[in-house]
Order: sequence, then C-alpha cells, then structure tokens
Amino acid sequence: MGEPVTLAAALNQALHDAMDDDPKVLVMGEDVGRLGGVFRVTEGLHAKHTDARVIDTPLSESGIVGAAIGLAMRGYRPVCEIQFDGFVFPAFDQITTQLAKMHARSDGATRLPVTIRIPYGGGIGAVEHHSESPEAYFAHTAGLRIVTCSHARDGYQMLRQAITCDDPVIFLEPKRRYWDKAELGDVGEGLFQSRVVRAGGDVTVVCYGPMVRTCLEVAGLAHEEDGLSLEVIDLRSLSPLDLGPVFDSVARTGRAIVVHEAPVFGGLGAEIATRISEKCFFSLEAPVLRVGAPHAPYPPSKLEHHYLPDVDRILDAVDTVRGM
Amino acid sequence: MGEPVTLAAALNQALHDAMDDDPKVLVMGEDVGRLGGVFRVTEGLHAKHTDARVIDTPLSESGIVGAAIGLAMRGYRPVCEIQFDGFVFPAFDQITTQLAKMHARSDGATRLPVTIRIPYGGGIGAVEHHSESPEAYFAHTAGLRIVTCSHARDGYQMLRQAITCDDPVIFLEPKRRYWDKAELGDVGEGLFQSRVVRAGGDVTVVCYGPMVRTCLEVAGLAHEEDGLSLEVIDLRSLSPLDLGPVFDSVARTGRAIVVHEAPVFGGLGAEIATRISEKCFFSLEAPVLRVGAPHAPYPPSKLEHHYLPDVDRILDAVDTVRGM
Amino acid sequence: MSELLQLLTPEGQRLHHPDYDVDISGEELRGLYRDMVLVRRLDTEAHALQRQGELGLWPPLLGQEAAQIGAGRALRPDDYAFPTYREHGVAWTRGVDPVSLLALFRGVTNGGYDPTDHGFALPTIVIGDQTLHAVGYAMGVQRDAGLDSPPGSGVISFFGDGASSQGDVNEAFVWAAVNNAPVVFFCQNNQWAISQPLSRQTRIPLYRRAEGFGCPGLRVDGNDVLAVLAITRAALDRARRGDGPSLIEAYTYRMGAHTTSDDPTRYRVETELEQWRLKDPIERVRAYLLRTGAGDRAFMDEVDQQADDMAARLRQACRDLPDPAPDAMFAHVYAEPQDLVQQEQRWWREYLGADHG
Amino acid sequence: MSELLQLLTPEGQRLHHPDYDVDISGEELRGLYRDMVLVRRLDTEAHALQRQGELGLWPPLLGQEAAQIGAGRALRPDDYAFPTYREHGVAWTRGVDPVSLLALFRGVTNGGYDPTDHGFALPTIVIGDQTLHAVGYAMGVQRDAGLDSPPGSGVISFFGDGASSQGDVNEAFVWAAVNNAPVVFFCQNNQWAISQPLSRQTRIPLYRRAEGFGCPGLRVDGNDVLAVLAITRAALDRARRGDGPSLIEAYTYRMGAHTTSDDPTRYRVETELEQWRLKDPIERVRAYLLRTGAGDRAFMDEVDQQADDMAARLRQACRDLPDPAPDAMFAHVYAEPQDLVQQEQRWWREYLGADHG
Ligand SMILES: Cc1ncc(C[n+]2csc(CCOP(=O)(O)OP(=O)(O)O)c2C)c(N)n1
Ligand SMILES: Cc1ncc(C[n+]2csc(CCOP(=O)(O)OP(=O)(O)O)c2C)c(N)n1
Ligand SMILES: [Mg+2]
Ligand SMILES: [Mg+2]
Repeated sequence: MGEPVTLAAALNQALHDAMDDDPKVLVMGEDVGRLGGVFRVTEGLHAKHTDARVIDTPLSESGIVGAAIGLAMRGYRPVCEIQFDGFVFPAFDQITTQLAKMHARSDGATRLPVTIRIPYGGGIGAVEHHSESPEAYFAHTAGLRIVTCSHARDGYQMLRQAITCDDPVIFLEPKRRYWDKAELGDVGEGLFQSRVVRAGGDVTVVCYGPMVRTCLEVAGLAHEEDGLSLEVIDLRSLSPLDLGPVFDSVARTGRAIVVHEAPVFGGLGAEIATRISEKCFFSLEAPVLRVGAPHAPYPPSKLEHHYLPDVDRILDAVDTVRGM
Repeated sequence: MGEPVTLAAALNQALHDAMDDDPKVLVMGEDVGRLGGVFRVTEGLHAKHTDARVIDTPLSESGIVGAAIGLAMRGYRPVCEIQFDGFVFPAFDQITTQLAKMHARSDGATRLPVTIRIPYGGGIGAVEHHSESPEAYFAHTAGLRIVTCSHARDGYQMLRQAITCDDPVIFLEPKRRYWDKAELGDVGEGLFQSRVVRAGGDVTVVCYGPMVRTCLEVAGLAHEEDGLSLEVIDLRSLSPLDLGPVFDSVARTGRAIVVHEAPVFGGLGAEIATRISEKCFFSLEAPVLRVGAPHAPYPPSKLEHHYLPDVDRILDAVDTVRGM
Repeated sequence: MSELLQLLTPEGQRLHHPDYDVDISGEELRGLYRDMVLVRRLDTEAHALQRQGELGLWPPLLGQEAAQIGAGRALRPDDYAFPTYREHGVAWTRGVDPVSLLALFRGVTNGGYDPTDHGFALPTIVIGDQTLHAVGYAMGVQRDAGLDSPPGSGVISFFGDGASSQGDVNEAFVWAAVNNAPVVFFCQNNQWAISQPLSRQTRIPLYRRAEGFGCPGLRVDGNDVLAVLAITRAALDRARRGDGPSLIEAYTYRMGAHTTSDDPTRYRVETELEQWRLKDPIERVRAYLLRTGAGDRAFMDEVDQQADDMAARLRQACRDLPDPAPDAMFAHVYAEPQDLVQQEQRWWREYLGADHG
Repeated sequence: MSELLQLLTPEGQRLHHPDYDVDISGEELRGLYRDMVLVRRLDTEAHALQRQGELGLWPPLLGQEAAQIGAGRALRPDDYAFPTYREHGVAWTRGVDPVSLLALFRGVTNGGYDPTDHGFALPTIVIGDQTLHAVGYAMGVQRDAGLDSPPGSGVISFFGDGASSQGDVNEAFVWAAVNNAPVVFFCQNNQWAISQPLSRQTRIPLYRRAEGFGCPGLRVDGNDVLAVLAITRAALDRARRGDGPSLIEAYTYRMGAHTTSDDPTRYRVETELEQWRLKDPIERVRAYLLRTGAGDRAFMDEVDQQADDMAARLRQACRDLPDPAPDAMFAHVYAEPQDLVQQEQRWWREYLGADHG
C-alpha cells in the first residue's frame, strides 16, 4: 500500500505506468510536456518519453481530439488532456460526431481507444469556464464511456483501465480533489461498476466524483447529529450506469437522493432518478430528490458555495425526502 | 384562416413577416440566399432584402453563431439557420459558452436576441448526421430557450415569437413534418406554454415536435381499438418546460409516458419523467415510462423505423404502463 | 505556384513543365482513361439507381474524375487517404468495391468497408472533420518511422472549397505545419458548396491559403489527370521524404447537382456549365490517346463494354443488398460489451419476438 | 510588411517610415507615457492584491504595455474593441474603471461593466471566441452604414499567439475577408501560450497568416508604442474607409507568468527575459522624452505620484467590493422572465431564509 498520495500524483503515476507498459500509449494536450500540465498530472512524462510520445499541441481542442482519432486509426492509444472542463466545447463536434460514432459507422472495423482526461467541477475559486460539470452532454452521446473517480486509489486504477479500454472514454477528474490523499492499492470494482462507500438503511445517497467526499461528510454528520444511517453510493461510471447496487439499496431504504455539481435541469440526476423511480416504484416511499446546481451559468467564484451542493443543502434534501 | 399551408411555408411566411416588421431582423446561414435553404424555408427573402439582410455565409457553423452574437451586440436580431441537426456541433462552443452565458456574464447589460433554427429529427430516409435530435444538449444549458413546433400554425406563430424574444432561442423544426399542412391562425398559448392536444383520462402521453402527430395517431388507434382515452400533451417549449398541464393530467390519469425521438438515456424524457414522479408521486399508479431511441448512434436509414418510436412502440408502452 | 499546372490541354495537347511532369507509358495512360470512364459510369449508374428509388441520395462526381483518379493513382498501397462523401473515384483507385458506396447511400450501413483493408477511411459527411484525422494519422506514421527518420509513406486528405471555411480544416493546417506531418491536403475546388459560389468562402485563390500556414500551396488543372497525378505524386513524395505537408488545389467544376436532392438551376447559370463542358476530363485523354495512337477505338469500345458490365453488376448488386437486421443498430455501438446496450438489445429482441417487427 | 515596423528603438531613437508614421505632439507623447506607467502600476498592484488573497487570479500584462496602449489609443470612441483576458491596458484606454477588472478576478462578477458604455466587450476567456464576435459586430457596422458606403467606424479584435491555432480565429479571418468587414485583428504575439512557445502554433511568422486569407498582414514592434499606434491607426482607417480587414502582429513578450497560478521557470530560461528587458516599452519612451525635452523628471515624478494614488485607490476599492448576493446568480440568466429560474430562485430564498446561508 505505502504512503498516501494525492489524486494528482496517482493519476500521474497511472500515466507513467501505462506508458511504460504499452508503447502505443501517447499523451497529448496543451502544456502537457515540459510544464507537466497545469495540474502537473503529466509531470515527468515528457522528460522520459520525449516528443515522440508526449505531444505538446497547438492551442486547439478540436485538433486534439481530431488528431487523436487519426492516431488511434494508426494503432495508437492517445490519452488527451483538455485543460479545463469549459474548454472541451470546441472539441464537441469531433467527440460527438466522430469519436463516439466511428466504431458503429465502420460496423465494428475501426476501434478508437482514445481517453480524454478532463479536470472538472468547481470549488476552487476559479474564473469562468474553469468549474463546469459537462458529464450530461457526454452521457447522452452513445458510443462514449464516461467515468469519474473520487479519490487517488480509484484514480490510479480507473485511469489504467480507461487507457486499456478499446472504446473512447471520457475520464473526468474532480479537480478540487486533486490534492486529497489516499493510499494506492487494489480496487475491487471494474471500471464500469459503482460502489457502496458507506452502508446504511435510512436513505440512499447516490453521488460521484467531487461529491463523494461531501456526501460521506453528510453521512457522518447525519449519523452523529440525528442518528441517521445513510447509504452512500459512488457511481464511478456515468455511462454506462451501474445502478444495481442503487436499486438494492433503495429497496431497503425506500428513499433516495441524487447529488451532483452540474445543474439539475437536464442533468444526469434525471436519468438516475428516472431509473430508480421505474425500478423501485413499489418500494419508494418518497420521490427521488435531486441536489445540484440551479439552472444558471456557473457564477462568479464568490457565489460558488451557493451554486454547488454542500453539506447543508444535501442534509436539507435528506430531511425533505424523509419528511415526505 | 385561409388555405392550409405546409409547415415549411408557414415558417417561410413567418420569416417574411418578421423581416417586414423589424428592419433589425437578419437571416443568415449556409444556402439561405438564392437557394432559399435546402428546405426552402428562407425562399424569397434574399430577392426582397438582398445581402444586407439575408446573409449567405461561409461553410462554418461556429462562424454563423459567433458572427450572430456580434451582430446582436450591434443591435441586430439574427435568425440563423443550421442546415441539419448533425451540423450544429461545430457551433457548440459558441452556443454553450458565449450565446447562452453572455447575458448573465454581463450582469444583464448585453442581450442576445438570436434565434437558431435547426431542422431536426429523423424519418426522412437521410444519410448519417441528418436525422438527429440534439435538444437535450441545449436544454441542459442555462441561458438558452428551446422550443419546437409540431405543425404549421404553431410554426408560424412560434417563430414570430421566438424572433421577438430578447433571449437566445433554439428553434427546432421537425423536418419530417415540413410538408404537413395546416391552416394558419391564432394560437392561444404563449411561446413557452404547452398544450393539451387531445383530452383523455386513461394515460397521459407527453410529446413534442415530430412525435405529436404520431402520438395523436396512437391516441386515435387506442380509442378505436381498445376504447382507451389518452391525453396527449404537446410540450412546445423544452426549456423552460411547462409541465403544469402534465401534472394536472397525471393527477387524473395516474399514468404517463414520455415520447421523443432522441435516445432515452440522458434524454429530455428523463427530466420530464423525474418531475412528474416528484410532483405526482402520490397519484402515479405506475412508473412514468419513456419511449425513445436506444443508446446507439442514429442507424442507417433502412433501420430508422426501428430506431425511432412509432405507433406500435408507443402503444406497447401504453399497454405496459397500464399493466403495471 | 500561382498558375494552373496543366500537362494536357482540353484539346488533348501534351504540355511539359520543368518541375512537375509525368513520364507515363501508353499502358498507364490507358489505365487512367479506363479508370475515369468506369468511375463516370459508376456515378451515372448510381445516379440512375437513386432516381429509381434504390438509393436515398447520391452525390455525383461528374466533372471531377480527373482530380480523383489523378490523386488516387498517385497513392501507393501503404499510403492512406481520407475522403469526403464525393470521392467515389478515389475509392475506386483504393480498391473499394463500389457496391459498398451504394450500400451507404442506400442506407444499409453508415460505413461499408474496413478502412484498413484499403488505406481509405470511411466517407466523412460532417464537413472538414476528416482533415484532422488525416493529420493525426500522419503523426502516427511519423512515430512509426521514428521522428528523426523520413516517414516513408504519405497521407492525403480530401476536402472541398466549402470545407476550407471550417475551423477544423484550418486547425489541420496548423497541426500539419508545426508537426511537419506527412500529409497532403487535396482540395477539390469545384467552385460550389451546394449553392454557395467560391466567393462566399474566400477572396483569393484557395491554394494560397497554405502560405499563411507556412506550407507550399499548389494549383493544378483538376480536369487534367496527368497534371493531377504529377503534382500529387510530388506532394506525396515530399511527405514521404519528411519534407512536410502541402496543399493542392485542384481547380475543377461540379458538373452535376450537389446531390440528387439539389436543384442547381436555382443558383447557377447554364453558360457556366457550357464552358466547363469544353474542359471535360475524359475527352482530352481520349483525344490524346487517339492522336498519339496510344489508344484506339477498339480499346475505347472495350472500356465502354467494361463499363456496361460493371453497371449491370452494380445495378444487380445494389438491388440484392440485404436490409440490415434491426439488431445491427446495437451491434457496434461499443467495441467492448456495454450493459445498457445489451439490456436495450434484449428488450428489443423480445419486443420484436412479440411480433412488433 | 515582412520587417518589424519600429518608430522608436529600445534606446529611444526616433525612426521614420515612409508608410507608417505618426506626427505626435509632446502632449500626446506624455499621454502615452502616462498611460503605460499607470497600466503597469495597475498591473503590479493587481498582482500584489492577488498575492494578498484579494484576487483569485491575475493575468499580468507586464511587457505588453506599448502594444495595448498603442492599439487602444488608436481607437476612436465610436470604434469597438473585443479583448481577451489580458487587455487591461486597452480597457484603460476605453475608460473602463480598473476596479471592474479587479472585480472579475476577485470573483464578484463574471463581467463588470456595460460593454456599450465603452465600446469594449467583456473579457473572453475561452480562447479565440471573441474574434468571431468582432467580425459579426463589424458586419453590423457595415449594415448600419449601408453596404455600399464606407462603414465609418472600425472594430478591433485582440487575441494571442496561442489563439491563432483555434478554428474560430481562422473562421473569423474567412468571414472578415469574404465580407470585407471593417475589422482589425490584433495579435499580441508575446511568444508564449502558457508554457507553449510560438513554435507550437506556427512555423512561420504569424502576420503572414493573413496572406492566406487574402488580407494584409503587418508586423510591428509591439514594445514600441509609437509604431503600434501608427500601424493600428492605419489599419483602422482602412477598415473605416471600407477597405476591409487586416491583421497586425505585435511582436512582444510576456514578461511575467501566464497568470498568478503559473510558474514559468518550469519552461523558459532567464536569458530570454534578460534580452527582452532591454526592450522595455516604457524605458524607451522615457529616454526619448528626456532626450527631446518633451518630458522632464518633474513630469515623470508627477506620473509616478498619480500611479501611487491610483494604486492606493485600487487597493481600497478592491477590498471594498461587496460580495454579490446569492440571488445574483439567478438575476440575469435570461433577459425575460423564465419559469424554472424563478422557481429555483424562490426555493433558494426560502432555503436561505430558513437560515442555511
Ligand atoms: C458541418 C457541416 N455543415 C453543413 C453540411 C451540409 N453540407 C453538405 S455538403 C455541403 C457543401 C460542401 O461544399 P464543398 O466543401 O465545396 O464540397 P463539395 O460538395 O463541393 O464536394 C454542405 C454545406 C455538412 N455536411 N457539414
Ligand atoms: C479554448 C481554450 N482552451 C484552453 C484555454 C486555457 N488557456 C488559457 S490562456 C491559454 C494560453 C493562451 O495563449 P495566447 O493566445 O498566446 O494568449 P496569452 O495568454 O499569451 O496572452 C490557454 C491554453 C482556454 N482559456 N480556452
Ligand atoms: Mg465544392
Ligand atoms: Mg501568447
């Protein structure tokens, strides 16, 4: 197991190991070379592998994804970095119409094992476009796989697995957890499996990425202060969703809330809530509640603590769902 | 009232009238000038208004939306045409990060009254990228308004209203209904209001755009064959959603299905179903069911009748929801 | 090169050029002629099949045979080409069965062949996207050879005059230039992007776009198969040698409608077509063959016969194309098993089994 | 113009140029000096405020004062400018209160002022997007004047060397060219895009990009305020007259970090900075003023005093900026009332009222 490492360091380790293991793995993006990425996740890779395998790209996100597609067609496994969530949109066409659809279009002939790493989410006091949660756009796009880790141990293993996956994977990194530490070590779940991170019987709390730590805090508080036992489930995979453990949980608790940073309206929480409502229709004692951001652009950073779900707001939802 | 006209003709009339009424209204897009658009929706505008107000643009969708933003900042009201649904993605960055957010960013100082018309949806036997339903991507984006018409009468009035709206409006035109005819005339609802298009008491069917006609057919058949009375609601506005009439309906029927062409997973149906489940929790006798496309890229046209919801599949959902 | 490279005039006159020329045998020349006649026939036949309701759509290449055959025949087997939706002629030179192209436009597949079998990517419908794929592929070629060695093989990306306005295409120029990627950008300037004339996309000749990115830009008579062959060979050689990207503007004309859904009489005048008819890419080779004796009537009749046979085969093969099974839409969404797709597929089978098909 | 236009050498030597020159009074020159000293002080002060935790981030303009003041002072009140996030100097010339800029980087607003009050759009953070807005705005200017008349006023769009690789920026060139829009593309080539040197974006000088689109491209010593003023005036005049777009590459250097979050020692060497320090934009004007007597020590002391006063005011005003009310995030999502936002706002008020604030 060894020393606890930060999530950023774990991801960096995963990239080092993946590149060592498979000469076809390339890393590409803006500032990923000498600088090691603005979050240092690609640190040391260029020194070891040079321009041949670590490509500092022009400032062009569509180019990053478009070129990665071409490299994948030539047999490479590119790992792209998009510098921040808000800068993925110039690449949206390449992701949606090409990366996601090429395998189907070619009737299975062309595989595009491209991983797109995106630091996402808020809570770091950043300026506009540096705090967004774009997962719903990608989840609605068939042909992509979307995963997100919540701590260093998952981060390491999930990134390794994403890189070996033969499908395109959008790998969302909760940037405000980059500095959280955990010990590395074996992870039981496969890349597309969710995990019960805290067992409980009163309310099921479904979350992922940056919200997992927050929901665990909520569960701790609810236990201490009200003797409530919340079951917290970290989805880990957002497409496909692995809701089996959620359904099992709700069958016992009868109450569920879904928490994400993204705006609630049209967010992934809607998909999750709908599936819970469908599968657990007769065990639900209250409607599934969603906790997320309002239908508004990400606000200036002085307001982000209001915009983002926090312990209080999640506790409030727990109260509400229990009172219904 | 007069002669029935096609939806395409009604939209064309709306553009003519809007341009006549307000000299600030411009029309821009690929092939909108002399050709009159590939669906002829902009026919005759260039002859009347010349390049000054009808702008044949370079082949660049990001350019269309980006330039429209600049024109709006200068006081114009651009109506952009994106030639087909599948070609909106190169403009996704400009729509998501600029068009949608500029008003909020400027603390209300800058208004962007831009209308983006997009022929959308399938069923016309087209090649790839010509049959998609991208509404969920836009609905999840705060700052945009999304509407869709289902026939000529709504088409005319809704487009007129969209153009006068001071917010950006994504105006989705169900391309397979372009040739359907209806009489023009006054429409009761405002642009952002839904409408009960057929009253009934057994099951609530929520739909919009191209699926409205299909759902009305379903209601007709269900009535004839099984004596069932379906209440069909045309949402018309997808963001904001006007679900009041839906909640009222479900309070009576206890059963609802939501129908759209887009893939079910992460689609707008999830948002609608979740809100119904929440608001009508105690009146629902069965989970809200969704009918839409599978989680797969739009298939080759020989398969589209399998991919798209049709009368049979919707009837099947009606049966299912009644049997639950 | 600011002038149009021409090696064969519309009248079938052979010209020579100090830098770009071809030393071509009668055999090769007859091959090019055959190629062009056959792809024109393929095109005409597909057009007819569309009119008969056998295809949903067809984008004709009429008038662009020389540009496509010249470019396609400049490629070696280990080169790789990225087409748009109109490169039926290039597909032909890459050994793609034309039936696969029909299959796409008949709506039985969105692809139709395995790109790696032919060094020929699938048609790209979203304008311009493929240019970046080509650059990425070329960067892969560089890496396979080693960044300090000549790449050895070349990549070519086709696109149209309209496409030159897309951000992606210009990003592709940037990427190719800074990476010195072994890629040839081949722009078929057929003067129109649906109804938009060239002046909507640029105010200077398109080949000059390349200068702005630090790449050579070359302009060639796109209706002259020899000139296109010569210039594309040179550009590919450059790429293979490690001398980097270049842009070729093949100056040509879309003689037909944009696609079978289009009505060009709404936006362009007949006189323009008349002029271009005089520059027909096939006629000039025929004239040259006949004049030089490299090909005679008998040969031409034989080619016509081959065209007839191919057309008959195509017609039949097109009609025989089986409709895909409904299941096909689930089959390749992902390369690895995916839960949701499997669930939906199961549901679907049951639903169809319950006689809803 | 393939050489760097220079009118004032780093040593403060005045040069002349046949096509681009300025006839400038002592008063004006002192004004430019004052502008540059003040914006440098603004920048230093903002930097300090970030270090003290008063701002979340600051992108310094250090080294780019001449490029920004020269360009900004070339604008007339009825012109319109589209900045990136680093144009504090241009903002200054447009009369934007520097406190508004601090407000943005303090996180109390995503904007900070009404663009129409200043003919100065809000900062654009997503690289390159604003260039298309500028072209659209310029097309509006054309339409206001009538397509057959000179537009009368000009539009300028700022962007960086890194931005030149974005699709949108190149689409903006296309649009500007084919519409002959009255827009000046002003590229501050400060040699770096965060850690990426210019060679990652282009292999030829950036001003040449314009040629490929059929627009004049000009290169100017970006650390020479007179040369920048002269060339930008000329380009804007061109635009106003109806002679269309042009590109100016202001060759300069980012003396500071990319932003306060960046650590440039990881990717660039001190010697490069040393060289550029010798080309300081302010020093050369100071030398020229002193030598010609157009400005003396007393004047310079006075400017320094003004800078101190401004800095003190800024510091205080920054600290006094009130935090926005939570409600503010709902206030301007839409221009017209929208049901969902109103519902959520109501919920929010109740929630906060119930003491969750
Ligand atoms: C991104 C995108 N926008 C719009 C279209 C619709 N469209 C199809 S072909 C075409 C014109 C293309 O012109 P050009 O690049 O010159 O190629 P050509 O058709 O002349 O071969 C347009 C606008 C598209 N396919 N993709
Ligand atoms: C679309 C997009 N991608 C990435 C970024 C992150 N980013 C911010 S500034 C910057 C470099 C910009 O370089 P340049 O255009 O030269 O301007 P400069 O910062 O030097 O003024 C990058 C990559 C961004 N803001 N937007
Ligand atoms: Mg063309
Ligand atoms: Mg820079």
